[in-house]
Amino acid sequence: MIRTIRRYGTLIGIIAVILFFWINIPDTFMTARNWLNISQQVSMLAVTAFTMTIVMAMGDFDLSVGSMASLSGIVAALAFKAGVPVPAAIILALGVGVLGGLINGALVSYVGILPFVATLGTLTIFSGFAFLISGGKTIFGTDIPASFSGFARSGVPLFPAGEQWVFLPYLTLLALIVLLVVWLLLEHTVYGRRLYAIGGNTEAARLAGVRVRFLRFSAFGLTGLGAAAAGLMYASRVASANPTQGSGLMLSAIAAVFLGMTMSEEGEPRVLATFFGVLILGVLDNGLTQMSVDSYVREILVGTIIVLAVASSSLSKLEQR
Amino acid sequence: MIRTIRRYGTLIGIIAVILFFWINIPDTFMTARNWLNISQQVSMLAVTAFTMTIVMAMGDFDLSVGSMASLSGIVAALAFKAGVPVPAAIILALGVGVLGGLINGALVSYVGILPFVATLGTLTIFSGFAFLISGGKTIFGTDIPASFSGFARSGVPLFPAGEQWVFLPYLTLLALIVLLVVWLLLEHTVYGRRLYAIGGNTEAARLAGVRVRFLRFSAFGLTGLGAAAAGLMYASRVASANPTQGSGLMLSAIAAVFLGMTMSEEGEPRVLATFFGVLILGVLDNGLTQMSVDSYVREILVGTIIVLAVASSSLSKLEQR
Amino acid sequence: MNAPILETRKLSKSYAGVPALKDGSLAIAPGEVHALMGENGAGKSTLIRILAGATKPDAGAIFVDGAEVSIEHPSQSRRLGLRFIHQELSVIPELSVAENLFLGRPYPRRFGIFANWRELNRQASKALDALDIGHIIPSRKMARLSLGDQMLVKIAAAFLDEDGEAARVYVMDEPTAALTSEESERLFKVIAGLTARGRSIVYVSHRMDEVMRIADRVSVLRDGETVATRAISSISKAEMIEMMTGRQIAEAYPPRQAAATSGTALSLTGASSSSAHDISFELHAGEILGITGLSGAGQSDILRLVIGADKRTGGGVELDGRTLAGGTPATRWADGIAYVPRERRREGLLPRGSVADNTVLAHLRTLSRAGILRNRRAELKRSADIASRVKLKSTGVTQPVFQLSGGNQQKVVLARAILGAPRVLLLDEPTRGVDVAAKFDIHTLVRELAASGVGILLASSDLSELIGMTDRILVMREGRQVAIVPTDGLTQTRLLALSFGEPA
Amino acid sequence: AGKIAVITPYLSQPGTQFYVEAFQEEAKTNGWDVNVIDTKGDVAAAISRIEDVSTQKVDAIVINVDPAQVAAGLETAKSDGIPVFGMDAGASPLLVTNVTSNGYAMAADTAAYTANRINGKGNVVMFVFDAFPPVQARGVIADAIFKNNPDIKVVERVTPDVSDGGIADSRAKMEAILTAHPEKGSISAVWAAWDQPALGALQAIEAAGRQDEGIVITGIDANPQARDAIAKGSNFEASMAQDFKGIGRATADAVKRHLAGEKIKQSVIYVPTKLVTSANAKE
Ligand SMILES: Nc1ncnc2c1ncn2[C@@H]1O[C@H](COP(=O)(O)OP(=O)(O)OP(=O)(O)O)[C@@H](O)[C@H]1O
Ligand SMILES: Nc1ncnc2c1ncn2[C@@H]1O[C@H](COP(=O)(O)OP(=O)(O)OP(=O)(O)O)[C@@H](O)[C@H]1O
Ligand SMILES: [Mg+2]
Ligand SMILES: [Mg+2]
Repeated sequence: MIRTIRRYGTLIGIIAVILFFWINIPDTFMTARNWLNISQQVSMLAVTAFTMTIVMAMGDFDLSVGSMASLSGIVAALAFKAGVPVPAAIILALGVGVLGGLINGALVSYVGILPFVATLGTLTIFSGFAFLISGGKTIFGTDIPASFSGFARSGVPLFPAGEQWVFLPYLTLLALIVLLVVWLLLEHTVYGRRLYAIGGNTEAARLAGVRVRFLRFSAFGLTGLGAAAAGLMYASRVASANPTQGSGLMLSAIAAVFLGMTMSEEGEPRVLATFFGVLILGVLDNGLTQMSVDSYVREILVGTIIVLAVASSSLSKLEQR
Repeated sequence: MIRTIRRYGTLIGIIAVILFFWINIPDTFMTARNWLNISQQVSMLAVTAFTMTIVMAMGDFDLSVGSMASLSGIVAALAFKAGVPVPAAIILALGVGVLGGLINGALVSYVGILPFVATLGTLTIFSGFAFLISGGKTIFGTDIPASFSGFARSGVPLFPAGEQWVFLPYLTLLALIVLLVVWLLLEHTVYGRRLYAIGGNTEAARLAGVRVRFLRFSAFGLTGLGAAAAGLMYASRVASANPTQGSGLMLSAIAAVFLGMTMSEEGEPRVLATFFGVLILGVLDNGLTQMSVDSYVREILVGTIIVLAVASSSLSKLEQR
Repeated sequence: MNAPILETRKLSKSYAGVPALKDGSLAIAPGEVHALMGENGAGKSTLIRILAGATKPDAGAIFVDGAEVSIEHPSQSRRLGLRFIHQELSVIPELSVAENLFLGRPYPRRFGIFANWRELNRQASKALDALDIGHIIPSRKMARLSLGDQMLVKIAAAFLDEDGEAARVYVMDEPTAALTSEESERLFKVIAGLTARGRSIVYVSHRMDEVMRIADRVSVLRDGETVATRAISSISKAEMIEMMTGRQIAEAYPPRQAAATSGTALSLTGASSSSAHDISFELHAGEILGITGLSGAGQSDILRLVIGADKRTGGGVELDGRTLAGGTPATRWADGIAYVPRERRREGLLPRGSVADNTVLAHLRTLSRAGILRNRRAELKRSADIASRVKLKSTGVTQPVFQLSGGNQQKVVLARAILGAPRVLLLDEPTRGVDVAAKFDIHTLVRELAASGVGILLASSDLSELIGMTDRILVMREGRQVAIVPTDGLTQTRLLALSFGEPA
Repeated sequence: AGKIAVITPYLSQPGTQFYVEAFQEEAKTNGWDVNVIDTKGDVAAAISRIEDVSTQKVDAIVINVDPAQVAAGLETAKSDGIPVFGMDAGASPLLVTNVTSNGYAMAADTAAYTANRINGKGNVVMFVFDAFPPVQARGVIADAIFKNNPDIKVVERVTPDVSDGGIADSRAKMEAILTAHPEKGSISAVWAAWDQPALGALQAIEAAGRQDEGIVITGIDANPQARDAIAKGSNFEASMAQDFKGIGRATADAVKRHLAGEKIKQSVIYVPTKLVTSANAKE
């Protein structure tokens, strides 16, 4: 029983929240339309959180993801402005993400700086670059090609509902693909298992022949790539790029991973659990808005529910002693 | 030699930065006036960082300090508005800080939630309350008593310079007092030494009879108190209170502590080292602004210098292996 | 017998339904050394952790001076006069030696608030001198001490006298596992002094000779139950082993199976790292080469140099005649060198990982599909095979290793090293904390590996193990190699003399 | 009774607060049920909330954010048949109408005031914020006016950190600038694109004891703290009053007319602005 709560406390919390909204917003909450909305709303956070799970598997952090997301959006927008074709601009922006991530990785693994400090430093640097190259301006309007901003507004047609079709938004699809890839990587490849070994005990992993430095280096590159992708998704969704737009992503992504960690038995970050972490954050925002809860009260409730969900699983873990 | 760099890398970095500014801004940088300015500008960050060092000595974090600073400013301002006398309003705001800190402490030590998650949750909650009770508005003007805002504009007269006197600002004095108190607490009381013991090896400390739970609980209370004090200092300096005004403090405070950690032998947080961490951040901002460095480039430089300072000591630590 | 000073009756404790201790009953008389024996995982540490207030029992009672007590927190246990040296080294590396000694106790103070450092260091110095370990400087950071010295500080901490809270029973969980023989001797001297003053000792060790020498009585735990308590004078080693294991085992070393072949597996020529200098030897295929020396002489450092954990600053290393350049542990394992590090918890184990995760860690690629996709089925099968080969006691290969007893954790690290059929095996204290029966199993295994042509380097502080297992022994002193001697005909005394610097 | 959602990422800005309040007052008299949603600077979250209230089928949505950036949400609202109104948002075919002050005129008025007061010559410090499009426009207009005066030199164009509201960082920046320009008269004016930096600059000038050098400070928005400073006759001489309440009321009026079935023809409804100096600051 206690074991069940411990393991499933967070999951039970999510289900309770969903039931609550279903009962209180009977007409609109539990509809395909609304769930697709939610999925699209959280897709950028999801991609950031999924790829953040990669470095967190090693016990590291990446605080720079938000700045990187802003920077990648700005890079793409400036490339558009300079007449670079959309695919090339996207590749450029993703390349900046990988590069920035690898810089983090090099600082952490080859230079030996604590991830917290290294990525705090690069957070400032990336953000500075985003401001510098954009001149601090929001890039919007005709500078952003319609094919780019159209991506976030379209999707794969699923089924007709009345006169309109219901679409699976491309943003949602993209997030699901990233989930699948990160899941395969972390759970089903040698690479992923080694990341978890580093997270378990870095020195033991090194002495057992794990190439700790190279793995940390490369894992940060992947997280940087994810952050850049999230930045592009964001830019596409708001049809503009702004040097601060990713700043909310970092803390939420870390929160989602931690929420997920309460669901795994050993308290390890697992990407499927991160998925539920993202879900709870998205559902709370959506449901509470639909219930016309004051936005500040909503914030307090979200914080409280996070703490309660985590508490339920932590308390029962304490009992175990 | 390598040992020296390892230990003093960050300090050498600070000295290099100061010399650089001295040479490039010969007339105004190395003046008492300017240093007093710097000291006053960083005083709020300093108080936050000094008290953050208390929980970081235990290996914990407090992400909620920024929200708490905002909340305490709002509480005091609303109390002023309601006609509460200044000293009572200040005590009330500090009390909110202690209470919030103890809530963090209870979540971390009695409920057993990771500090990162617990304080991420309360970050949201405190911020929500700050917005809720202020209605999201900035409180300023005649609502703020002159005796309160006057505090940040006055100080202890030091010596005459021309027609004017040079003052030691009260904000600076307050930060120095907090430094002294935290230093005595951490380095010269059994309480402080036990916090370091918890940070070094929690299980060993517990087995040796250290009351780990109570210590963690109370230490968070002290950090909350410091955050609230910083919030009041901030409100006094800007003669107004705004529900987001503390938000920049958290990352900077953690950065300052980490910067300091590079200066201690075993990499543990020490409050005197945190002082230098705060100093480097303040000096960089002041000097680069005086040199008319573009604000975005300044941001990039600050990030780079942080990384370099830390790198110099990390690289030489790697060599040791 | 006098009325017991400390008694436990039917203590029990289960973890997730699996019993760790079922009937822990002990009665400790004043002034005696009471040995607590049992196989790995028998429940000794669990019983001790309950006494220390580190774990809550499910049932049972504890009596001090005949009165029932409840122990909720380590500080309560201390007030009752119990002192502990726990199995896993638990020090605070960031604090000074003196502060580690006074951990959890009131420091001497000034004005009632501030620590009086001078007085603290003085008292610490006194405590260290009393244990004859005055070479340890109280103001030094714990992190700068060797493992053995750290253990001695922990021991000194248990012996620290305090006003008003006189110690009555000292409980020591394998205190000598990390000590050299000279350091152990110091401990025994202190123990003799304490019992002479009427203090009691509960002493856990897997070293039979020690127990026979210093204990007055012995209690044996088997599968979580106290099976007997006997006077040491009325029992033989063989009987004791049979009580522990339920079978008869020779407390001896397995015989050499075949002569070492002559081919060279590993050779070092003037190899150096920052802490081991100018090391040269040839390890033959099938040979077991021991490494000895005083504490801190650099025994471990040779192994760390070979596996690539420490940077090589000079000289050469050849494996099967092939020069190994540069190198990290990753390339060394790939070359066919396997390693059992010295400190299993810090350097060996992923504590939250399962037995399988831990054993396959160094072999993920060989067990994978196409070198990329992990093959979970193969991982589970191979780790189950190897676990049974080292006679691991666990609920299965999916059990997390932090739940295993100390000796079984050691076997997991060993299992990892032999899973890949290595060419050269580096063993640093491979049987530390392993029970008699399992030690025999491990020794047999090492012999078999040698017979199959594996070259083995064995660093151990257990001189009888070195003499019983090796073909030749390399003696280290102050980071330098001083001699390589054939094991045949060596005595422990002679070996110790060599370590102290007597010419070979 | 109608259900109206007001969505903005910028509620902590005093201006936004005023028109939201005025809107709420009007709403009360109309018997509407208003839900004010603040996404705290997050534009994508504003889209999400627009989608959520569309799902909820509110009667009208009022936004205070660039409509081009939230077009994804506006399209959802459109397909759900929910009218969206801009309250100082920006013009867009996806809006019924947008109610706003004339930002170009405001920047032109204060910049021209400054140029006039310093007789078209001297060093000017500008505080700008180009990340926020309406404020960016103010900077561009002021740039043009200063450039048109050959003897005016813009010595610093500062973007303060606004995460704390903008006063504290602007003050620190101004202190450093003053330290870097120590001679009397070396700074003639400070032009700020909104009031907070002007207030920060004023504090810095007073703290440095240089209030008697005749440095002219102007802001835009004329918030109460700024009005106080202007009324006192400090260096902070002028600001522009937008009629925030007017914007809020005019928006409510537009919503009311639309709900009543009237077709609103103007894509932008302008609400007049006014220069505030010590003469009229107390009003
Ligand atoms: N936290 C835990 N969770 C689950 N099982 C545990 C835990 N701690 C100990 N056990 C189990 O309890 C049993 C007894 O372990 P204990 O550490 O008391 O053995 P021991 O006699 O001290 O052995 P050793 O000589 O190897 O140190 C073992 O089977 C072990 O796996
Ligand atoms: N980082 C360090 N700084 C200062 N002294 C150190 C450091 N590391 C080790 N020492 C000291 O160097 C000596 C050699 O340590 P080493 O770890 O090589 O010993 P060892 O041969 O493994 O012996 P054992 O671990 O059994 O004591 C010890 O006396 C130790 O205290
Ligand atoms: Mg044990
Ligand atoms: Mg060693």
